[in-house]
Amino acid sequence: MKFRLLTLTTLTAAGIAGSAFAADTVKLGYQLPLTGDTAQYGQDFRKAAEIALTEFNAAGKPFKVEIVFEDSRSDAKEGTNIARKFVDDKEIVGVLGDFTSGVSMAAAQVYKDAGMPQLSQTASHPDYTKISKYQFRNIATQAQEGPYNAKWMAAKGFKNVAVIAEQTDWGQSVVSGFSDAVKANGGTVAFSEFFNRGLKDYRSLISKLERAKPDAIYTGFFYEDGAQFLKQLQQLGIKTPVYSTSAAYSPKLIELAGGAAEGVHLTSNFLPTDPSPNVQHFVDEWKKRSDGAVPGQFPAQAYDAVRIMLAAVEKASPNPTREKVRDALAQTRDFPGVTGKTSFSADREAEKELVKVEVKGGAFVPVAD
Amino acid sequence: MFDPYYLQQLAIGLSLGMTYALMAIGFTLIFGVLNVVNFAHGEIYTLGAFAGLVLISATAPPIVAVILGALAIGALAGFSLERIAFKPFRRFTDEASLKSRAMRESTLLSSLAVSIVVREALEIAFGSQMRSVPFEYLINTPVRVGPVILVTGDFIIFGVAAAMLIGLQYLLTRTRIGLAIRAVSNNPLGAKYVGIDTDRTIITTFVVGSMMGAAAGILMGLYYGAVFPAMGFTPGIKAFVAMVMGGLSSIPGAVICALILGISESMATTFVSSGWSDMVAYGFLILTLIFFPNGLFGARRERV
Amino acid sequence: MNAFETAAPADGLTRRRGLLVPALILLLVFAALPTLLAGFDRGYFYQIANLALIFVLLSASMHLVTGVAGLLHLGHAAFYGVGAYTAALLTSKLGLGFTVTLPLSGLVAALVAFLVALPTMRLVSIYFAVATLAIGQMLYLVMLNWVDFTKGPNGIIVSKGFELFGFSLSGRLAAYYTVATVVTLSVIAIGRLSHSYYGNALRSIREDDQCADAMGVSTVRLKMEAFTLSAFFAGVAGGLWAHMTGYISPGDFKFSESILILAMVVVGGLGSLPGAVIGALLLILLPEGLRGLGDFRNIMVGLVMFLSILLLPKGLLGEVSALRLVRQQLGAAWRTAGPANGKGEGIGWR
Amino acid sequence: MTHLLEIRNVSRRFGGVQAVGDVTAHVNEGELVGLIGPNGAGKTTLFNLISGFTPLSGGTVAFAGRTISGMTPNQVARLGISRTFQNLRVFPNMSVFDNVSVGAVGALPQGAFGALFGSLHRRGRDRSAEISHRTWEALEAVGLTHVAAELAANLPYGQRKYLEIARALAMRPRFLILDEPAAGLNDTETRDLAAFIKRLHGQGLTIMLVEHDMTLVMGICQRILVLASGRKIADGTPDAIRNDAAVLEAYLGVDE
Repeated sequence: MKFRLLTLTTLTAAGIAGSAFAADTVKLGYQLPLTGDTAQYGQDFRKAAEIALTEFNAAGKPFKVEIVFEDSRSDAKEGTNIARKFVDDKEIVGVLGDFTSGVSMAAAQVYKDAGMPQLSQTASHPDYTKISKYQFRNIATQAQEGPYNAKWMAAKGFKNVAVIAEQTDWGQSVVSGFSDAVKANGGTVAFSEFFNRGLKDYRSLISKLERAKPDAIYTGFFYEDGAQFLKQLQQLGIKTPVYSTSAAYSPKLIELAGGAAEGVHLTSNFLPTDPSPNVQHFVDEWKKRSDGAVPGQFPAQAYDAVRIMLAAVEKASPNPTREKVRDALAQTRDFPGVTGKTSFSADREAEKELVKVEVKGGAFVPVAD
Repeated sequence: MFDPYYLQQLAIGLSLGMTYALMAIGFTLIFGVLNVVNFAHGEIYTLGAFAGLVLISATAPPIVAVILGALAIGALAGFSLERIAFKPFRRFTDEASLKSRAMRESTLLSSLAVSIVVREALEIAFGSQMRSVPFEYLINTPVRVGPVILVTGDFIIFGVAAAMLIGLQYLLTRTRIGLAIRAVSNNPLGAKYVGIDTDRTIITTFVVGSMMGAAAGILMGLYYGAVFPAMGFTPGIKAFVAMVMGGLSSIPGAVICALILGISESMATTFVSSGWSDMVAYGFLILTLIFFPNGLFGARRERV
Repeated sequence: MNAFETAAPADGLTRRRGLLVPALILLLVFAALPTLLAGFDRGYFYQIANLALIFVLLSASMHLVTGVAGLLHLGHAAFYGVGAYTAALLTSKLGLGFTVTLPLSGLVAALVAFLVALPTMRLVSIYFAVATLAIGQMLYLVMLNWVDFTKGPNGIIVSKGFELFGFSLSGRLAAYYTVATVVTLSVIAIGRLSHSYYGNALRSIREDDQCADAMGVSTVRLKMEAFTLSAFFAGVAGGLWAHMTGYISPGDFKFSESILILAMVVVGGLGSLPGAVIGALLLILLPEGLRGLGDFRNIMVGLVMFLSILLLPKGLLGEVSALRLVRQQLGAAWRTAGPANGKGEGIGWR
Repeated sequence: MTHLLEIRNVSRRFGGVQAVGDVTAHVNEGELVGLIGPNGAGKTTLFNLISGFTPLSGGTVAFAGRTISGMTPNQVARLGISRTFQNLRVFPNMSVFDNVSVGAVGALPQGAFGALFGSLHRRGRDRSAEISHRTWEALEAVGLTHVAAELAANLPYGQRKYLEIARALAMRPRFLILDEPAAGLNDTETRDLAAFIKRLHGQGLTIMLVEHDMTLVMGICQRILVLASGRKIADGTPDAIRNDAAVLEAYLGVDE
């Protein structure tokens, strides 16, 4: 008990020291997994956010912005702790993150009561934005992506399709968003199953799936699981076309799966090959900080999320408050980001323009149909 | 005619089981000598994989050299692990402390702490993302056997596991050090009294067991083509389950149970669904323990 | 060394001194700490305090089964999860409030524990441990995959905060007092269970189950009781967590949480209730306190765990010293009079 | 027909080995019976059969008119049969008092409910007081009250022997089984132990003991059973046993 007292005192001291800050600086919070099993994503988000922030602060605006990064380990306990911490800091006017929907939603319960605008780059849970008017996200939901892909596959003549997705809230929305659209288009879903994230061996699942003899396979996975799935699909000699979501859109997918990734179709709203200057600027900056590697979909979403948030802060200034930032966020229309133009709908969902991509010759290549 | 589909699923299950078995062998060996759960065995596996990966990306040596490198790192890691997380807790060398409850409890946590430190250090050093293994090193070229498709890695893993089993059996039954290991495992105090250097025997066991763990790690890295800091976790749990199901003391028992686990997972995927496949594996474990409270191949001990 | 050196007659003076530390702890939890929290007016500290208290309860409940009865339990978080899911489902499906859901969280967790314990409690040592691992994983898989009932990975939003018969307790201070009261009462109950003749019977199972059996202790039944009771308290902790965060998902109750709780009990000192409490506080507060270290903080947590077990092999507060402390301080429950002398009066639990 | 303990045609096989074969014997209320036999004669197995540790392969055991074969050890114990172990099994990480209290609480269970709310009502308080009373009584009987608070592991060997007996006595058994109580004790200690056992017997306790020390057994037992290779070969007073040809042969034929 004595120990707890001691720690609390130290924490308080640190907190008070931290709040002595120059007046012309606006603070944002970013909660993300910097350690733990999903740290790779959080580390990428931090890198993207730093690029966006450096640009902003170098642009000679009347005020500077500081982002406080806090590590949530993708753990709801830590996520809510951080949320309380951000809410306590009166100078923080907006929060970015978290990575997983679970942690984002647990933290959202705190932000809801505190009136803190929260913009997640990846939270995909259907109910996330319904928590309160303070929750925003910069990711194409499966309610949008599913029908888009279903239409694409139907146009290719695939009537009988199989769906598999990871057993997460996002995977659930992948299957429901897609399956409903397939049925609406008059197609059939021959096979539908979930697998646990981090599964090593997909061969059982693949063999079972092939028994349903689908025309094509629609998949909801991130690049780690995706690479394993594609490699094992190739091992089993199966040639059924594979379609996937923007979540698998990462150079790591091709790096890990190699030739097995050839011919995979997926959607995206970020193309590093896009010649437009802001995309090229982001890609160059990213390459500088990551030994020449090319950014994938998620870092691009994070980069845009941070820039949308910064734009909202700018719009809300001078003297931005949480409420003003929230209103500014809600008014975001046609924000020119690297993931295309972004607008927030009335229910705070990002409306994204999707593009069709195919893996050809070891690279993602945009295709017309 | 029997549907070849089920044959394919059986083959997949067997191959999955072999990957668990590979890890279970070293785990069981280490458990046997001190009766302690070594939470850090999964990290040894990961270290082995990373050692192989670093070697490959640094010098692109032949595959045998890669495996030898992983073995060396495994031996080193096993040695350090024993010195850091186990030796300090064997404070007295009498029976009471060699296999005492206090030592079991302390080492449970000390090995857990070491595993946390190792995994976090690997994350900081290499990042937590999956790192790809160059394709020319991968052992996943498809091979068709009748109606069943497997990959080269399945046969390599089978061969390595069989070699490990036979080698271990030879080591344990035909060599002096193996005799010492068995003696310490059966009765540490008695072994000490007949002049066996228990400390050295325990170290040797850790080194041998960890080399096997590291070999399993690099093989799995080459098999799946991905290496990442958290890769040892799931196989670690499966190896633990297989060991207990097999009855703790029996290495062939652990291997057989690892195969049973693998097959039950692939069959569960077939008949139920992939998401529930672990449920079947764990359910199987519980059933086994209800009917064989000392594991399938465990020696029933009269304790009174 | 002698715990019973206060072998003087149980006069008023001894009793008052005996109650000093418990009184101080209660004062700290119910007066000093809330004052401090209110003084700082920071939700973060309330949050940490509540979270730490919930894990104190989890750690204390595991102490009962692992520390006292000596059963290595590798699936405790699953019962924490069963409690949380009970609260969440009752709230979201039936609209029940905290007053009703909290006891039910404990009871449902206890019921599930009882059912799974029926076939497995005869197992001993590591076989028992791996059976609890399997049970924990199976319950986790049910939470994750039974989408129709538990909403699976989508998790459940728990729309109601703390309340007592409709009277809202969701303000910061009220919530803190709610958590503190539930946790304190539960920890006192666990203390009574472990510091009693009943507790001694449980300890005898840990020391030598066969020998305990020969002494008339029905080991299987007691193991089952300890397992079920500990699940009850874990379920209560789950109910608190569900209503506190307002959103739960299966990820909150996975294997690594079980290991975290186990680590709390072992770091604090197996068999020692004060140790379990200290271990929980340490492992919740340490990672928060080390936030300044950035990516290195979890390495530090691992190192602290390792050093604590290396330098204090019996935990931060080992069982023997903890028992001595408890007996000296809880003088009211622990008789301090001398040996029997035919008068039927002696040291022992009342 | 009112023997306290009635063993009828009891047998036990371990694999192919007949550890105990077709033994019939009895113990009367108030008797002090010795059980002897060469090493491996099945003495401890017979004890384990009586106390429920080892299931019977055949035959029945009855105690005070009730069949106890098939019961678990704790059921047997609660009927009033209490035992010690050959290889000293105290609870090392518990205090002497707590060790002995386990015997008392085994015979007089305090449940979880009693632990939680016992002090709130009279019956619960009486139960605790009674457990405490029995514990002290047993500690006094063996003379260990002055070390009641010590950790059992810290006691010297001789005191741990008495601790184990005290724990068995705290159950207030009707029938006490002592498995080699004198093993590891020197002559003086053995003599003290003999006097102690006689005193217990004098207080009306029925006792059965296995012992290698012939002087001890011959000196205090009223009746002696002899086992050899799992079979009963003799049953009689110490004098009769001393002169029994079969017994001599069994002992001389094997060892000693």
